[in-house]
Amino acid sequence: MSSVLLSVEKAEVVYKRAITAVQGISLSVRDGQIVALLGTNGAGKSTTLRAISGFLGLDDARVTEGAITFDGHRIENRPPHEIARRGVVLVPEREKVFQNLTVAENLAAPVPRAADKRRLEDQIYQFFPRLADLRGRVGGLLSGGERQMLAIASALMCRPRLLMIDELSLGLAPVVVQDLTRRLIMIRDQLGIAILLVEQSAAVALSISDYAYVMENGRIVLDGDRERLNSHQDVQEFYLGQSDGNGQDSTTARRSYRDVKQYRRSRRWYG
Amino acid sequence: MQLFINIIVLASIYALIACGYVLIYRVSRVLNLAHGELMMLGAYLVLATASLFAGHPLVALGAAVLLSIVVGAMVYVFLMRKMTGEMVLAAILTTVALGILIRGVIVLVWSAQQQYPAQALNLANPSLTLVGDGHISLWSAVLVATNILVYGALFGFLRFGRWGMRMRAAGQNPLLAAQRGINLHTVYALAWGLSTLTGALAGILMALDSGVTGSMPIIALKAFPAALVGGLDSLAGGLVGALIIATAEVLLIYYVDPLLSDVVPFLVLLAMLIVRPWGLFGTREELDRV
Amino acid sequence: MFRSTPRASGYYRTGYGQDLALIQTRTERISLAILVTLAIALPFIAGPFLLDLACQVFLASIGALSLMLLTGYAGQISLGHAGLIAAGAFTTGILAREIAAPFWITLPASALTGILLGLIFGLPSLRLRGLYLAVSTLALHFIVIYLGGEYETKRGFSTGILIDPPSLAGFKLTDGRAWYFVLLLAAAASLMICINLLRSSSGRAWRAVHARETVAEALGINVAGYKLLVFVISSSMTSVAGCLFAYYRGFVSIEAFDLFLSIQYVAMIIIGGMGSLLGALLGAAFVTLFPYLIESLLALLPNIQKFAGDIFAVNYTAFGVVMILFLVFEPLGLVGIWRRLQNYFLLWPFKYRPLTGARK
Amino acid sequence: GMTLALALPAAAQDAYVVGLTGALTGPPSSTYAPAVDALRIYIDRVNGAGGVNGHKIKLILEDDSAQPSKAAANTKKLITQDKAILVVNASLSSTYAPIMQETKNAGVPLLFASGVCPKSVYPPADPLQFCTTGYAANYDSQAALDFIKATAKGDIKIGFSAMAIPLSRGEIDHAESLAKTMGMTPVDKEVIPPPTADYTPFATKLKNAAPNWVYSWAPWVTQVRTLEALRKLGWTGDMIAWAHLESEAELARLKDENFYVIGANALFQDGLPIHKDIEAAAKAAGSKYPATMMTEGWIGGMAIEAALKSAGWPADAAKVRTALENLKLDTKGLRGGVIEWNKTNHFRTRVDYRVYKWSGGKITRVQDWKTYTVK
Amino acid sequence: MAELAVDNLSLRFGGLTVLDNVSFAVETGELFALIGPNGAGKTSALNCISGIYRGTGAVRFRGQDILGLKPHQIARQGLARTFQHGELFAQMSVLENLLTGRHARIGTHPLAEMLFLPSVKRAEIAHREAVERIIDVVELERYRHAPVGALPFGLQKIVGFARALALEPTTLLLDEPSAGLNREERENLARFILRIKHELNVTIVWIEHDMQMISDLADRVHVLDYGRTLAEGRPEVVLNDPAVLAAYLGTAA
Ligand SMILES: Nc1ncnc2c1ncn2[C@@H]1O[C@H](COP(=O)(O)OP(=O)(O)OP(=O)(O)O)[C@@H](O)[C@H]1O
Ligand SMILES: Nc1ncnc2c1ncn2[C@@H]1O[C@H](COP(=O)(O)OP(=O)(O)OP(=O)(O)O)[C@@H](O)[C@H]1O
Ligand SMILES: [Mg+2]
Ligand SMILES: [Mg+2]
Repeated sequence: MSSVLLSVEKAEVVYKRAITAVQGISLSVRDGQIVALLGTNGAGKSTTLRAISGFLGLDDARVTEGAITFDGHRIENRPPHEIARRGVVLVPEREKVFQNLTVAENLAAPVPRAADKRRLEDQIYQFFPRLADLRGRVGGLLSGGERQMLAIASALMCRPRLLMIDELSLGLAPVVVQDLTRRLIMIRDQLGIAILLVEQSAAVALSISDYAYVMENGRIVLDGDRERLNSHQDVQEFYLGQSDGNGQDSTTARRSYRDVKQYRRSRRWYG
Repeated sequence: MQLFINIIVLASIYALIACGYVLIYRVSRVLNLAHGELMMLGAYLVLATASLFAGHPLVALGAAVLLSIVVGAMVYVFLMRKMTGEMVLAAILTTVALGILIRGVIVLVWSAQQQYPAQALNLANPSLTLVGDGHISLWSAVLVATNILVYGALFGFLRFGRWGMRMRAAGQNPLLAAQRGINLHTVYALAWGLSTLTGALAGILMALDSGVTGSMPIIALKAFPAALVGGLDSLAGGLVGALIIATAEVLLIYYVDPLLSDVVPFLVLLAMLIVRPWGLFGTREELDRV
Repeated sequence: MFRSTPRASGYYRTGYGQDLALIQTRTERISLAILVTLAIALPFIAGPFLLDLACQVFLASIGALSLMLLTGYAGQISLGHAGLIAAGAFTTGILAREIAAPFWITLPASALTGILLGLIFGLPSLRLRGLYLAVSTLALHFIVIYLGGEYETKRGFSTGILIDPPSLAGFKLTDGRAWYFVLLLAAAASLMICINLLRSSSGRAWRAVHARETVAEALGINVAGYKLLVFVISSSMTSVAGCLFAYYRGFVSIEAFDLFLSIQYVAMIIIGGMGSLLGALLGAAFVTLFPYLIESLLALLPNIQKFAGDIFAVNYTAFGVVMILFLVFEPLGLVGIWRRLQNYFLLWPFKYRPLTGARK
Repeated sequence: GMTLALALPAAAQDAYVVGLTGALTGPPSSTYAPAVDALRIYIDRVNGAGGVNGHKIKLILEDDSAQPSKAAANTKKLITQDKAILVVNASLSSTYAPIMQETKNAGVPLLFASGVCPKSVYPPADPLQFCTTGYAANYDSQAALDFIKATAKGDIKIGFSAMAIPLSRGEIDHAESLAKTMGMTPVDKEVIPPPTADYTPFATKLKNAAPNWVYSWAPWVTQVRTLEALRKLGWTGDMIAWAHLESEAELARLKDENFYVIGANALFQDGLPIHKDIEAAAKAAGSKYPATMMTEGWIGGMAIEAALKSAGWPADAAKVRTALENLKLDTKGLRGGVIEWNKTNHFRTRVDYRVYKWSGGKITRVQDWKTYTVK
Repeated sequence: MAELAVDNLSLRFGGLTVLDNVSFAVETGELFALIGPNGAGKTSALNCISGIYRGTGAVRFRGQDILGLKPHQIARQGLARTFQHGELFAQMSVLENLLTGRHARIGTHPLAEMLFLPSVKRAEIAHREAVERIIDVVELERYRHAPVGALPFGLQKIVGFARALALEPTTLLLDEPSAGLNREERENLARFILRIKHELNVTIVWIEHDMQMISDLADRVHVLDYGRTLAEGRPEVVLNDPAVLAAYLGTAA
């Protein structure tokens, strides 16, 4: 089995010296693994990713407890550029591109430039042909999906060892999502990059990840490999929207959005 | 002819000062209101180095210039670094406070008296006669030349290096920039060092031309409209803006009323901004894309 | 023993109106009462110099509040504040000097000048943002000062215009205590106006404009209208402060309204804490009193008289240093410290607040 | 004396309390700080010699950075908290209005020492205001223009230069109309804003108006920068300017043989015994300002000492005021004559002007005391 | 008559044609979905309708031409919208955000507000009550006073939705309201949408990338591709259109 690339141990994140958003979670990502982080609103998924990448500074937040280790180095509360240079790159959920730089400049700005940047650039333009058309346009004027593409592309330009994507499919058209997931697997296979992603569509997440964690209220409540989660009743019911989650044949019985009942189950996993 | 020379000299002064504003604005969206004081400090540093390297004016000048880069970088490391990510207005106010501090220290060290670095260095300031019976003093001429050099060097540096772009990136979204591996501290310290350097050059050359007193920082304030007309984040803008403002000012003094020379640059600025709210060459600050 | 009806306890609100009340808890009521008593008692226990300081703080408060409204809430940065104070003061000075107008004419006239200038100062804000706007207000400041200077020179008041104290029915307002109460009232009135505006529709509109103009516009807020409105309100308040200043100090001269004054006002709202009226008040007090405080602290140092020549430069430097320390270590301003203390006591003995859901 | 005013009752004083507010920091401090330093040294010396009438003088300094509001607050403090019986102003004219107001309200006499004399000390004088300063509006220009008239050969085409502050502008306007009545031709008047990066544009216009004389009455910077810019442009005419405290050092720096300074103070170059005295005192006190800039402060100190002496002990504001009103001060040659005040004249009964310039490798006097009677 | 009719709407930025003669009409009470690849011009179309962009052609709202009106004038007519990126006022509480969204319905005079006259107070309370009803509908009671900036992204989308509702619009423009929501939250959102549609008979124009939600909920679908109309019709028809499949849905929709 491959070695552990990233490990988070009992990490706790506190906002504004007052609000605990992540409460002692532990998770790990191995070399070449794709790991998904699922969870409800406000579970602390984004916070976790930001803590790993040192992105917390501006929100007056810090990792107050626990350890984050990447490739044998402790990285919690380190400056983000240092973490980025070690190879941990994040696509944040908001403000993900440089608004006033053009698409081409956005791709050129990252500092740990891949050695084969020309080729990578070509690859990226091939990958997101839409971006090639937009090369000279400023980031701030792009459409939502275009921005997401650009953000992922510019993260790839850093040639990361661990790529973290917050809200992978956010605002992307289905065809792009399909393509992207396929491409990520390819990237992982070819380059050995590990990927940690937060994704709202559990179906998409579970289709590409090797391992997944489910977060709720700042804690990890469930984890396991793809098969285990796919067959977990609660996951089926609340994340995949499959009939009533009684473990029957999963692919057929999708619940319709037309007849949803009111769910009040938030506390079910507390115990 | 003399008018033309006057315009060029004044424009050079403004441009040299303006580029200091531009450099720092670019990386941090902060208007450095201590720029005038840093500029003045450069001039006073010459007095210090002059006594240190008596008899070697060039060494003394060089030392003062180097010192000013160090001062600029130190300002960042010990002060502005703490302000990264804070509200822009707070950072601007910090520069105001820094200005007060520098002014106080200068009075303490050098007293409030008028000082003449040129005298301390034993340098003369002869008037050169140009074609068409135009006159320019030696140090004004040097200032014009320096200005051209500085802009040339900065253009080269920012255009062909990746740093110009990175400075802009860092200015807009520091966190993301850091995430993309850009060391904000390097970029900022660089900007502060360069900005102080150019400011000090302006200060030193003006002081060599006509001495220095505590009121020098106010001149930096007058370079404001220049930086803004051109666009606060554009180097080329600084140059063109300085030219526009200087032309307006010189012609106004000559043909209309010298009293207006204080007000009109700002009127020009207002008129300009109404047409192009982000300056002639500046980039649009807020992209209103929803 | 066992009650048959369920019992409830805790703080409850039984109507939305209660949410609008300014004073909600007993602690708040008691603190307010203490504050008011102190404010009324002060002139009877303090010396004239302290009273003068208090009056300065009140005058500054009016200006700071109005700037807070403009910058802290509506997001329109202005460096023209000194110009507006000057406009009010000059309106008063000119009217008092030229037609011997009494204060009940000069005061509304100053407010009117403020309204007009507010419209003019506000116009660039329809196009400009941020620092560009700030510098354009700076331009207007220079214009006001230029006009004031022309007036002074042309009329031969080269060392400033002297103004007699305001009088009503034979009573002349010269006494320090009387002034204290007048200015206290004026500051309190300004505060109430700001509070009221901010808790109603206009206040929300301004904050929306501050956050994102395009979005505010799409929500049905007339952005241009509200920008001008905040400029007009803020300017007229500021001009009134200028009028009061002119009467209180008994003079008007352009030098009293230099750029540094504008910067001091900006300093007040930042040091106090952006986006908080309390911050404006704290900031006004801090920036006004601070130099005196340093002075008296420095005077405590032994052997200080020996350095009499340098002491003021040291003083001046110290002002810069403390301001820097303050900004670096408490960028949220005095209000930040205040909230931190509050939080500390509210949460004690816990260090952190639990996850979401808690009120405020 | 920089204690915050708490509500303490004034302690019984055993010294004469004199308060001073001056521009000790900020841009104009280059002119005022030396004067204040001199005044302080002078008073220290008086105290060292036993004080006045057996009592020390407690001089309380406050800094107003030439800001009117600060000056007002200072004055209020000096009067109400420190109980000063005399307030001294050593600051820019911008501070005059508030200080006049505050002292008037409190009935405390006000002495201008080193800032320009305001009109209110001219006859008929404001009962509370006095001025020892060498330079003063109207008379200065009269004397300067008289000198030009006497010195110049042929037609006089005169140019003016002022700083864009109301005081300087007012005086230059006055000089302009005066020049016309004296048969001179005013050709140009430059009003130059105080912060100016380059004086050449102004000088260009001035030069192109082709004056053979230029007169400037403004803070020293404006005067000397105008001259330097004119010279740079190749103008060779004569210029006369007010002899501020800086002038002695500056004449030596400029070495311009066609540049005259006119003033009411004897320059140190005259080498009077009192000059030696001042030099020695400055050195002993370790002042960082040159002795040549101390005349105004010194005279101010002399006036204070003399007034307190005749006010007796214990003195209050009213007594000091009466003493000032009858002051007759021998300036020991620092000025052309005595400074003498009476009920209606708090300026002086006569003003004397000397003119200096650089010539033959040193500063030389080109006109000895010329007296004007003040009416 | 159609509630909202877009006629030959075109929009260009510099050389780029963002919308090219797009036409559609939305009936009263209809749930009309707008889909298309990234950069197709969906948001831009919404921006044109709500007056943020100035396109050419015609936009008629309840028979009246609103093209060329200012955004705030359009909002006043009862046309509210949400934003793709939330665009909430982060410093304000949920409640204040909603009250701000209701601005157009609150008509108190600034002078009266200065003194907080009884009339102002009454208005504040009345509008507060109205807003509380909306908070009830979208189940945000817990967060009423929480500053929006600190809420998780998913909840912010709901707040954005609620803020648009606060205007009591007759037509609601939704720009990817489900982005950033997980399955469960989407179900909640679907519930809210159906509820306002049925209970309040609000007309809805809805941009969406979740095909399941579209096919389950939408009455009609309009597909844009590079600014041009690709297809329009019932979801089950449109979503099986080969052209749409190729341009937008990919193979396995
Ligand atoms: N800037 C902030 N200040 C204060 N609290 C915050 C801040 N950002 C997030 N939080 C709190 O931290 C908790 C976790 O938020 P986070 O954004 O990590 O959730 P999430 O799992 O990413 O949710 P979503 O799926 O909606 O994006 C939330 O309760 C939120 O209120
Ligand atoms: N203000 C603008 N200036 C320049 N180009 C713009 C502007 N607004 C939109 N565009 C461009 O118009 C095109 C359509 O953008 P729009 O936001 O309408 O797409 P969209 O259909 O909403 O896409 P997505 O699903 O990715 O949000 C994009 O290529 C975008 O870059
Ligand atoms: Mg998130
Ligand atoms: Mg969109």
